[in-house]
Amino acid sequence: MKQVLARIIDVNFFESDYVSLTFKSPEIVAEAQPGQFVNIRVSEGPHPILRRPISIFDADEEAVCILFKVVGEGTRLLSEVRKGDYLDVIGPIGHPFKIEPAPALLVAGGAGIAPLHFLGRRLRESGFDVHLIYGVRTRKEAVAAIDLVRVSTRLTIVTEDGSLGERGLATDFINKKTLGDRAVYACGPEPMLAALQTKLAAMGKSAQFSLESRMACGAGACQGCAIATQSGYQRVCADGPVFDSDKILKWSDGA
Amino acid sequence: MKQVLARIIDVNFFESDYVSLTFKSPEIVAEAQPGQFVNIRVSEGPHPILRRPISIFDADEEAVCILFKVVGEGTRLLSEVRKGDYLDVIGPIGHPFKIEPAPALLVAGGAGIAPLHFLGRRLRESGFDVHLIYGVRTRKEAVAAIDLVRVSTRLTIVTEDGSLGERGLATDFINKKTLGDRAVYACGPEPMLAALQTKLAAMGKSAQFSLESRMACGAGACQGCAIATQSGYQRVCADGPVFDSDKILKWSDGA
Amino acid sequence: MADINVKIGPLVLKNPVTVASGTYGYGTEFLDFYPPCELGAVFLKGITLKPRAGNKPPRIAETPAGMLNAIGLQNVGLEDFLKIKLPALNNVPGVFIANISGDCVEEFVQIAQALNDAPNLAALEVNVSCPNLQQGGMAFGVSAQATEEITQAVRNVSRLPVIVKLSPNVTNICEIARAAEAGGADAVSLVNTFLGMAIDVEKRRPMLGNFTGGLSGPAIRPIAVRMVWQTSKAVKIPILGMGGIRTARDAIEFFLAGATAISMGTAVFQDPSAPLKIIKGIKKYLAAHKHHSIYEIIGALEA
Amino acid sequence: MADINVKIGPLVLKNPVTVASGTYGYGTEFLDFYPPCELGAVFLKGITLKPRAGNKPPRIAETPAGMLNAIGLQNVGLEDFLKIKLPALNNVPGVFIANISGDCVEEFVQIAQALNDAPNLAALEVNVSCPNLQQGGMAFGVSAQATEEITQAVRNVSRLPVIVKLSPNVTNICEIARAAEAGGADAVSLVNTFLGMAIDVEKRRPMLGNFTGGLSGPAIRPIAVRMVWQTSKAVKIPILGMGGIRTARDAIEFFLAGATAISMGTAVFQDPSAPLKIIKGIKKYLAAHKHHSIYEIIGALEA
Ligand SMILES: Cc1cc2nc3c(=O)[nH]c(=O)nc-3n(C[C@H](O)[C@H](O)[C@H](O)COP(=O)(O)OP(=O)(O)OC[C@H]3O[C@@H](n4cnc5c(N)ncnc54)[C@H](O)[C@@H]3O)c2cc1C
Ligand SMILES: Cc1cc2nc3c(=O)[nH]c(=O)nc-3n(C[C@H](O)[C@H](O)[C@H](O)COP(=O)(O)OP(=O)(O)OC[C@H]3O[C@@H](n4cnc5c(N)ncnc54)[C@H](O)[C@@H]3O)c2cc1C
Ligand SMILES: Cc1cc2nc3c(=O)[nH]c(=O)nc-3n(C[C@H](O)[C@H](O)[C@H](O)COP(=O)(O)O)c2cc1C
Ligand SMILES: Cc1cc2nc3c(=O)[nH]c(=O)nc-3n(C[C@H](O)[C@H](O)[C@H](O)COP(=O)(O)O)c2cc1C
Ligand code: FES
Ligand code: FES
Repeated sequence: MKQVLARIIDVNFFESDYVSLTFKSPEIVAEAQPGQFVNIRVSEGPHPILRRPISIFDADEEAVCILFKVVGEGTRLLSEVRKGDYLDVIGPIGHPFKIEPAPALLVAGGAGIAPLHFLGRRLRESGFDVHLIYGVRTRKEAVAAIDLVRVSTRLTIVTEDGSLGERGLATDFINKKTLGDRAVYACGPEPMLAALQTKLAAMGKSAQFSLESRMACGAGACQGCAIATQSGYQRVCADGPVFDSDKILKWSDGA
Repeated sequence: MKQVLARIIDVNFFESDYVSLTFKSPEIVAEAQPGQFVNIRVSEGPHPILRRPISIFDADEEAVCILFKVVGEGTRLLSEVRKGDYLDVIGPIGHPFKIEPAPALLVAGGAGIAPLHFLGRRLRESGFDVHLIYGVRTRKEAVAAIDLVRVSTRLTIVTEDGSLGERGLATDFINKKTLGDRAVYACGPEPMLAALQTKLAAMGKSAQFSLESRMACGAGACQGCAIATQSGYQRVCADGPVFDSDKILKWSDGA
Repeated sequence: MADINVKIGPLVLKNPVTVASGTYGYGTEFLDFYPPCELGAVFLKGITLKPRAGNKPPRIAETPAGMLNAIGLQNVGLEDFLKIKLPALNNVPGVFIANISGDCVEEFVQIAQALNDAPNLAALEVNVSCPNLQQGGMAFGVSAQATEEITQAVRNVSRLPVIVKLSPNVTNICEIARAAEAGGADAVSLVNTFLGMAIDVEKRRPMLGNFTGGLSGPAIRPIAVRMVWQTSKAVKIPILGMGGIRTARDAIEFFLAGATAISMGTAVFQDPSAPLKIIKGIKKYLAAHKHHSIYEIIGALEA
Repeated sequence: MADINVKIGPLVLKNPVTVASGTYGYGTEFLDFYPPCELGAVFLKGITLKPRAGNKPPRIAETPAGMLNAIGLQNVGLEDFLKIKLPALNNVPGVFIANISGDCVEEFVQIAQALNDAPNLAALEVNVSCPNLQQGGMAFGVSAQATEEITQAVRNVSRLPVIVKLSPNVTNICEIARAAEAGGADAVSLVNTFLGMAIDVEKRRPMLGNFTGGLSGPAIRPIAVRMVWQTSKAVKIPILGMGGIRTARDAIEFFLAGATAISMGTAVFQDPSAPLKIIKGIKKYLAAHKHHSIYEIIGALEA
């Protein structure tokens, strides 16, 4: 984990308020593994006071790429950064996905695609078969779709309105056949993960989930990002963000 | 006084952290008089919560021009505005200079040039002789100098280090000769105005000073911008910003 | 369209969005922007028996997401309030509420009596955050006993609905709110400002001429919401909630916490039209949630 | 170069910039950034007699220029603190201070006793903001009597310097500070967090699993500065000032108000290296003002 001032070398805007930023940081690239995240300062002033955690979407040679959705003030400020600006970034943070020596099933919901993109690439590079199921609201939100063929062997895009690929929810496409003996990795909104957890449990399976939680320190110091697990409250930033799906006890939404 | 969303049509950066912004607002132009100011929202979010009062540097046809120095967070945010952006502006506010039917002596210190520039132009347009004494630290700070020949009959630039024009303080050049029977108008830092007040008083003269004070409402409602005068505390925003120099009792610096 | 009128004791407001005392002057200062009758009510600048010069400047300091003020209750005094300020509202439609302060109980009573026959007033707000000169200058509002005493005294003489404005600079806000209720208040309003201080590190002097001042604005909102929520569990009278409200979302936080109406001060400085935007925002929220009345969200925080 | 070491009772700190309890973990979490010995001191995560699971998530909510936390004192408990956490600091040079909490006076005493022989500890900070379970759950720190009692009990058994950390949720901070002084505290630290609340208006639930939480960060700074200033007039023991410090300017506000050292919490989340920047900034300020010692600015506010 390092604190760096990283120069922005690329900014891209997509539909549905998605933005990707690429910044140069050989220090972070050297350590980055899929599932880890960076914690970014979004304000010079006293507000907002907290950094914003964002997964590593890709890390290559000297540059780190992130993909995020503008949902509030912090991500809005982050979306105002321009090429050539410097960003105060801490990373890489957290326990990455454990790479299982097996074909993989990746289940992504919305912005949850970010860590799975990086994971897919690494899995493919190691020669594993990768089936990626990517669920989004509508065609417009499938911002990363074009890139995804590079990081998967098979890609299933699922939209809620059927405007692209299959119609439904990503979890609708989890079944004995798609599962097979694949190792499962997932990231997405809590309702998706909760549904997936139940579905997998019923099939006697577990997966690696990358979770989110509101963070303060992002360094394991404050216990602010705790989630309930079978071994008590665990810190998403330091004990996660990747957890075994069968260890997660309760979702903050009560699901 | 109107609240408008005004489009920025011009931005200029000068040395010594001066910035000029021009925005389109026929509503404000229609009412604007020299000595009045506008109150500008500098943040969409909760910080900084207060607007920033800035004098009208010029108002012409449909556009208002302001000139300000970046001194803190608010003016820094204001300096990040770009051509085409919209600015939330309230104005024009306050009692303007009373135009005396006489030749004029204008005494400006630093950013205090702003209201006097507008006044000088109006005085010249009405055919009055205008002698402008403009005191700044160094040559670099004399940002508005080029324009000033258009708004004055005679221009005396005074720098503290002698790097341009005369060496010294603006007030060093106030004497029987420069005063003559001129009506005096001044705006600048408190120490300059305090010195000028004393000097004029000794000569049995008074002047119109445009004052500054930290403001909250900028509308005469909160009494936050009060200064001590012979008629008690007066509001800089609503009773001023222009006051008769012999009415001002105490400077906030204790001068 | 959902019904957004609310009752503050016997007083009916056409909408629950009001502007806070001390931030909206004597009701005429913001006329250039919109007529005050678009607001639920206007709380007028706090007045005292005699005119007050107010505190030594500077009176304002900005702080992170907030501001300090030490106006020192500069006001025209009861006489000019009756003679000049209230009549100036004769042709200004709107609901106006006087905010009164005093050095001792007797002063509050005198003002309340004098306002019984005043034109253009819909209610009285009693500011108990001012210093009690007979008790060593401690604010009335930090003592439950003094709060009850003032409330009762004003209630006894006034023909107007009485709203008691609580100070947040206390260990136990519920105790003080209960005292106001016991004294006969028709409603309580909270919070007033938090006592704070800022220092100019170059001059080594306080930023305010008065050394300390009252902190207001978004910075204090979480504390204000907590106090409104606690108070709503402690009293049965309606609560007028305030402290850092800037957007419709903020206002709704206060309704859910138990406020029947809300007030805006500092955020009006940032945007004079913010109250109108909030009224619209509340209507939109109620429509989106299919509510017929604002009362469906008042105190509706799930426990 | 001006001398910036300070004395907190018998304890000498090489510089007056410390990090606040609960925000810096058990002293090892920020090792990637810089060695803790660059700081004046590190206040370790608050501990209790038995391990605590802490509060139900969510535990964090961001607010204007601040944040709410409701960690609920999740900690490893005294035993693991002694067995695991303190030994982990064996090879980490730095000044470490334990922060202790309890449900009753007896628990504070037990922890203080057990820490007498603990390695790597320079002082004890007594957190009186936790609920007193024998008194209906009201925080010890809102009562002068309870504060004095705990201070005295800990002082009697501890061989370490005792710093009492005051709660700001009180009407009169001076009274509580005097109680700590009377109880024998070597110093007081203030402020702890302000009780606050935020509501998710879509879910209609509090943003925090625990409903309320502690407000920290720049938002509270003006109230904290005021309390430090008042306290410095009320007691003779040194004050450790904190609450929203983010820059050297902010730190200097607290020194001028009377703090002998300062602590940073929330702002370290924004920038882990902020404490080092502040140490530099303080040195620069002292040099610019031709001071030989930090003591020349402590309490130097002009009256
Ligand atoms: C480990 C980790 C990795 C992540 N990776 C990614 C990633 O790769 N890409 C990505 O897009 N995101 C990612 N996230 C999520 C991202 O961190 C959040 O989206 C971001 O922090 C939101 O910040 P914000 O300031 O924009 O929104 P916030 O202002 O924090 O608010 C988020 C939403 O909540 C609402 N809200 C805030 N306060 C209240 C309230 N009191 N009542 C009701 N509503 C409220 C806002 O209006 C907004 O819609 C990740 C999170 C974690 C923990
Ligand atoms: C009627 C009127 C007309 C004006 N016209 C003009 C004009 O035409 N052009 C112009 O340039 N200016 C003008 N001003 C001044 C202008 O309003 C101010 O410069 C501006 O408001 C400063 O805002 P800021 O946020 O940039 O600085 P602030 O952050 O408010 O601070 C100003 C300075 O004070 C310092 N400071 C802030 N807080 C503290 C503290 N606690 N301790 C020590 N130092 C502190 C800051 O570091 C900074 O250097 C006018 C003012 C008035 C009242
Ligand atoms: C400049 C100013 C003056 C105030 N004057 C008064 C007053 O005269 N009487 C009163 O009861 N409250 C007064 N207040 C407190 C406000 O009415 C309100 O309670 C407080 O500012 C919190 O709300 P806000 O955060 O929305 O500003 C004043 C506040 C400010 C900012
Ligand atoms: C996440 C978090 C956890 C905290 N835990 C403790 C604690 O265990 N013991 C304690 O005395 N104070 C605790 N505090 C209070 C801080 O030490 C400090 O007093 C407060 O945050 C104000 O300083 P700040 O504004 O710089 O953060 C905690 C604060 C935060 C933000
Ligand atoms: S955010 Fe502090 S421990 Fe995870
Ligand atoms: S700033 Fe409010 S009266 Fe002038």
